[in-house]
Amino acid sequence: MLVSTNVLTSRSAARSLLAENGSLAALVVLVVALSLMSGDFLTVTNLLNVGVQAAVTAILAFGSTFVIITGGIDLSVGAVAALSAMVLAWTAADTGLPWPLATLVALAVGVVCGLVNAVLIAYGKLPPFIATLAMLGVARGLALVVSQGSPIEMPEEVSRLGDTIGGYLPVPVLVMAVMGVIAAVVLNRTYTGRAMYAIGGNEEAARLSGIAVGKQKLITYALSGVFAAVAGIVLASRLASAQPQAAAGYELDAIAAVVIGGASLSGGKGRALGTLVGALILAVLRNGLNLLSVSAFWQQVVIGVVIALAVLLDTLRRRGGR
Amino acid sequence: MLVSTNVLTSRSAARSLLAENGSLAALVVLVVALSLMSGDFLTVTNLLNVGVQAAVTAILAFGSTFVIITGGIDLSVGAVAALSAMVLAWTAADTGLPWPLATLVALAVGVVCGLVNAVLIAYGKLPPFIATLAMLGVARGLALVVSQGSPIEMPEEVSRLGDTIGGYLPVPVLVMAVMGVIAAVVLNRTYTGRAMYAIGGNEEAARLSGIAVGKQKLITYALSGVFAAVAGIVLASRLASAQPQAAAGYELDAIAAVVIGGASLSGGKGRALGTLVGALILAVLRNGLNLLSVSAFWQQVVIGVVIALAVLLDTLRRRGGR
Amino acid sequence: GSAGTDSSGSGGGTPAAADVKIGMSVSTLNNPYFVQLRDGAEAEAKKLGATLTVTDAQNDASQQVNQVQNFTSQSMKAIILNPVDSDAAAPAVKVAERSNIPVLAVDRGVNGAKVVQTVASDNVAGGKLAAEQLAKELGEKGEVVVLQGVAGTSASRDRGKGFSEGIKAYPNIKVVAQQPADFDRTKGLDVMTNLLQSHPGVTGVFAENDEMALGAIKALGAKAGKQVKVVGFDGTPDGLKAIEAGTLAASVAQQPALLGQQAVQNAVRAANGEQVPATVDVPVKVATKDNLSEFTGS
Amino acid sequence: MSQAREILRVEKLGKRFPGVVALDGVDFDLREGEVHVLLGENGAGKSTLIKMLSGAYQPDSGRVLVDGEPVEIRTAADAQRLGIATIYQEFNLVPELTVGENLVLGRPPRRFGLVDTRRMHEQARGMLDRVGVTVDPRTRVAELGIAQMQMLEIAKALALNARVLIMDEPTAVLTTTEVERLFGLVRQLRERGVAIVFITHHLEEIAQLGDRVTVLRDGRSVEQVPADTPEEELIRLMVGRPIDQQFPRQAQRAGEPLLRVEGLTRAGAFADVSFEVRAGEVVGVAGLVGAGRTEVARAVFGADPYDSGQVLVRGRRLPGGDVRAAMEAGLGLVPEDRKGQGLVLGADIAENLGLVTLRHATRAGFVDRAGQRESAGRVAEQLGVRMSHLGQEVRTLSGGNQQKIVIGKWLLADAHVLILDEPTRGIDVGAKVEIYQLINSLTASGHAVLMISSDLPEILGMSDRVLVMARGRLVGELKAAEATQDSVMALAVTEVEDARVH
Ligand SMILES: Nc1ncnc2c1ncn2[C@@H]1O[C@H](COP(=O)(O)OP(=O)(O)OP(=O)(O)O)[C@@H](O)[C@H]1O
Ligand SMILES: Nc1ncnc2c1ncn2[C@@H]1O[C@H](COP(=O)(O)OP(=O)(O)OP(=O)(O)O)[C@@H](O)[C@H]1O
Ligand SMILES: O[C@@H]1[C@H](O)[C@H](O)CO[C@H]1O
Ligand SMILES: [Mg+2]
Ligand SMILES: [Mg+2]
Repeated sequence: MLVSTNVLTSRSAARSLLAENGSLAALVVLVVALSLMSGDFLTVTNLLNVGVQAAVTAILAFGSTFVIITGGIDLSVGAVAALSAMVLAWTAADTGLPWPLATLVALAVGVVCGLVNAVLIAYGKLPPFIATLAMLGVARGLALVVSQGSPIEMPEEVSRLGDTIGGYLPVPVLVMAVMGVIAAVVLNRTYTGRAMYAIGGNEEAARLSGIAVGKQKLITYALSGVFAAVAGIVLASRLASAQPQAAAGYELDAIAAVVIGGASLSGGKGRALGTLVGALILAVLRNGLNLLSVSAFWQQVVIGVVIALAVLLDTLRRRGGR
Repeated sequence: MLVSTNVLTSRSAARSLLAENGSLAALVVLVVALSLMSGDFLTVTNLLNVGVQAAVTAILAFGSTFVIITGGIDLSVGAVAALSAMVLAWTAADTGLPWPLATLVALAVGVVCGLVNAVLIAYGKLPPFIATLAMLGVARGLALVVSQGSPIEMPEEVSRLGDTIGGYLPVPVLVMAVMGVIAAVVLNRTYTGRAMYAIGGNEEAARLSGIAVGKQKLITYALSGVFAAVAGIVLASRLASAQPQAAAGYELDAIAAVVIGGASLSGGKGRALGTLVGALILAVLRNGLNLLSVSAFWQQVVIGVVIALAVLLDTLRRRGGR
Repeated sequence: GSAGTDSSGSGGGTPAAADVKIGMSVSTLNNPYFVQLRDGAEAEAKKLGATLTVTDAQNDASQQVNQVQNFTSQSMKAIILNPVDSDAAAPAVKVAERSNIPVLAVDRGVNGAKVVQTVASDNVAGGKLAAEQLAKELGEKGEVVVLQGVAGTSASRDRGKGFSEGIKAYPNIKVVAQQPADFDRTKGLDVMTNLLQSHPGVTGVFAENDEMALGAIKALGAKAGKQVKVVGFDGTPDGLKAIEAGTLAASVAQQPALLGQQAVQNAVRAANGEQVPATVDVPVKVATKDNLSEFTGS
Repeated sequence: MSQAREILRVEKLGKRFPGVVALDGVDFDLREGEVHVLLGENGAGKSTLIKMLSGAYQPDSGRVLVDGEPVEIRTAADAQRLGIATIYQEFNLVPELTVGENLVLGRPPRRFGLVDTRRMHEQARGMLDRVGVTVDPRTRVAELGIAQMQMLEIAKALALNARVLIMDEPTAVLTTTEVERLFGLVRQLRERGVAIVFITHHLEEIAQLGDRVTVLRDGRSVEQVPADTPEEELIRLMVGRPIDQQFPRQAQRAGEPLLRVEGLTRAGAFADVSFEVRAGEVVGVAGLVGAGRTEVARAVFGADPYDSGQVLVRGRRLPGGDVRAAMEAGLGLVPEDRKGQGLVLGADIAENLGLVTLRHATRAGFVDRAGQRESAGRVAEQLGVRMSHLGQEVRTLSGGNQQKIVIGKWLLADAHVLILDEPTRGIDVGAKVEIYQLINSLTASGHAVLMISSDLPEILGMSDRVLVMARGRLVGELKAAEATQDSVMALAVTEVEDARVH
């Protein structure tokens, strides 16, 4: 409903949006197809569910968008999300820190992880793949160390982030929207955002144009870290407990969302809106397959095929346009 | 012992090898450190164990080396390995196909998966990340479908691949060596190998020099697929059974091995020897931490830190050398 | 009789199940144990004529919440939850509660939210049983290593806890190493191989599941079942085969198929508004060569 | 000449890109043993035309005939089969591979199905000898200077022994010596009946080498004239109006020294380089290929480090290897390699033009993008960038228009001392004059310019002083009045101890 009214009310705007953002077309096709196949799909509640289910991936993916635009990659986002949430729950539960402070500490953990990544990459000249893979191990390991392997309960106040407002609007969707707007503004309007595109497009040209590449990478990865922390907190709030294994493997989903959204892993390209669409495509797909009761073993197959088709639609459409 | 005698007998050769291949230096440092810390490490048996434990990752990584040199990425190798082995066990057990034929079928499965990847990438213009992520889902899903979620026993003759020859030489190490030599010859001496470097270094230049880029990518990903199938068969042979979840997550290990070995994810660079060293570093690290009885929670942290340090050593040395 | 025999479950008579839609979220299907659990559930659903939809949460607690949410969208009449993590399952239960759908927990309990029924085996008790059995096999002395499951999962935590409590009773048994092998056969093989280097005198192995135990047996080669006794957990078909072959000394058998069957039976009852007992205990039992027939029969 | 056989003919060729009609019915013919020059402003469609002969692009309309037969050239391999070899305006080298591998790219010598590395290097050595380049075929191409890369491209194309050789601005980065060697080779080929398509913006080369000239304007072939047509007439045909002065330098009184370089040395690259640039001056730097001019310029700007010596701007010493510090002190650098160092190819024109001024357009972290766009639009118009709109990806601009963007972004930056490395590479005569005018207005407002160029007439025509480098050392300085082709060349070949051997 959400989507279909939009499409109907402002056709031409929608058309130009679709033309500009191929993945959006894929999402629309997917939504239409699923509405036809399952009566349970196109209800307000279910669409809100999809939003909630997309939220964590989307927030992680917004952070990854920054990194990917600079031509890097961040494999540590899932682990950093888990570690941040764990630190929040742990400082609140074990050291009795008030929850707002504990939340700040958790965000700081995200920033620090990001900065360490960036230092290794920008000054240690490590390939981003290796630096962030190392951070994946370290952050996941530390989450286990902190928790001694057991989940820790989240402070109740923070857990509200997993609730709904007025019984309808889920807070994770709200947080996703806010983080998305922040990502879009950073990318489009700030110095750092523009620098990210330049660095990813041609790092040497950026450097020779006076952009402090090292410093901008610090900001980029720190942003990715803080977005991961937010995602981790939202995730833990949904579960009301911080889990050491939370968000394991989400880094691939996040990267997939960014790339489905039209970014290139070689850098210089990518948009927040595209990333959101990418995350929604993944969530819609999983939700739809559940609703259609596709057998568990076949689900992975179908998800794989549909992802390929969705992006294929995008590339074919773009080539047709030429 | 193996390593130390080598180092002592032919110093200058070793030195030039080290100079050329920075990750080798990191491996040597790691081996020396572990020998000092654990008396159990530097024994022939243990080193052979390390070899066996490196074998599957190394074989997958050789295949990934081809892909990464062309500037691509193959996330499907772990899943393709599992699917190939599963198909082998299943055709042999359920349809009664003689094992040599079943093995051929399994290798063919690897080739087909690779070709599908390549068609999506070269002709569908999908980003390699997306195409192979889709294939990951499809192959893993099919492995589950074929096996109905339960392991299938491998034919006894094939399982010998997991044994040792003469009670000492483990067959997986032998297979790893053979695949490594094949990879090195392909990369250094064949038309396709050189074309891979050209495509990864500058795809447009390669195309305008008359290299059939699409065709060469078909060969590249097919090679990656067939290497994955071999790795899957070796893995299943070691366990004497094909597991649907075998090699899950190994794609990141394989890529890490290639990158630690000096390749660049932006393409055009990489060597089979480097990849071998990368795989050995990962295996030595895990083996060593087990021997040292490092606590479970801390292991991931230590692995992360050491990987970062190993590659850092390499990049610092290279910068110092300039 | 043994636990597996009372297949008619609690209360008599077959529940009326025509057209009852049940959703079941399994923690992971990448493990034969849970495949058995699912198979047991599906067989029962078929028998009763209920529609069962099974989803795979891939060991991800939040994906599991998503799946329960999706079940509510599909207006399931009852939900069977095999929690990825007992603590993290509460929100999923609450989601269903809001839509007034009864939830049953299977294999692992739920903390922090009320389910109408828990069908489970006791992992702490199972760990203890494993300790006792291994002690018996070793003549109450020797060096033991523990292969741990995925760090942070309740199954690993509880079994580890039960085992270390249980093994304390035997002062001559020393746990010389505990290393994670992530419930995975390959990792069990590699980790055991490595541990044999640093602890060549090992005489006993406790693996927190059969998959790892089978990997360890591979690593032990001819020593398995002779110089070194291995005790596993789950009683999977492959595990039982190894017991028969003498390489695996024992396995703390759970009865996953029975768990699944019981869960579906009671889910149908709950869906029809009947009262169901709060717990169904499916006991764990040590499977050895002597009592193997009790397990392979079902 | 008139009886020479026609090899290739193009009829009514059309090609459009989104938003641009690149070619709009072009006719062109090529005869055995002739050098046929393609002439046109930046963006006129020269490169697009030849790319359809080499298999890089497919035409939308019209046809191509080889030996009177219509042909379809779909791939580079097709073109090779038809005997067409191409040297593209943008290099097509693989930087990570060696010189040898690049020379035989796509057709390495093989033995028993395996690549024969030894024979490959032998072949490569022969090819390099032919064009007079002395580098080891085992060197990685990434380590070469831009002129050497150009010579490599030439060697590569020559080795195909083609009947038709297409050269898209091969002389844009070469100095007189290499150009002469290249012309020698081209004349030999012509003797042997090879047909040559030659694109250049150096008008004096047309009479030296060409036989016929086809002029393109706005994607149309407007005229075919003999190569001995006077330059003024060629300019008129190409630009549509005459240009009265090719080098309109208006010298200023030199003011205080803005940039001083003292004893700058980097082992293996350059040694003991000292000079100064005063307010209002244009200082030219001449030298043979690989003389080390680019390396000095980069070191001065902080793009690369140096071992000893110092760089002072208005008397204040700059830290080495720090681009930001150099920029803050008022230095600017237009690099010679526009693709590698000058442009973000995937970004649009406005974004590229605004890159240097990005920081100044930022308030509290937010960029004034509207303002940035506005100034970008102004500069683009001033330089006559041929584009469909400011949002066009720079990748899709013609070579000369890309070069205008690289210069344009520094013109916006208002640098006190602007270092230009090969600034007019590939730029047409009309636009060159625009750029020279801009240089004039810079120096008139008290700024200074250090201009490296391999185009000697440009150095002579625009500099107030000329520095000459050879083998990594500064070997002489000439006042504008003393600087002639001969005096500069005499210095450029001075025998000095090579600063680059170490
Ligand atoms: N891939 C492309 N997409 C869009 N426009 C393009 C593309 N390639 C070329 N063009 C446009 O076609 C026109 C002709 O370009 P072309 O490169 O042929 O010019 P040229 O005559 O070679 O100019 P120069 O002297 O600057 O090299 C230009 O306006 C250019 O922007
Ligand atoms: N004959 C040579 N011997 C050694 N090194 C050389 C030679 N020719 C060029 N080089 C190297 O090639 C590179 C090109 O030098 P650089 O670009 O600084 O020179 P340049 O004077 O700007 O000439 P151009 O830019 O015209 O090639 C440098 O790394 C230089 O050391
Ligand atoms: O009970 C199950 C099995 O033991 C499995 O092997 C791991 O997860 C546990 O919950
Ligand atoms: Mg051109
Ligand atoms: Mg130069």
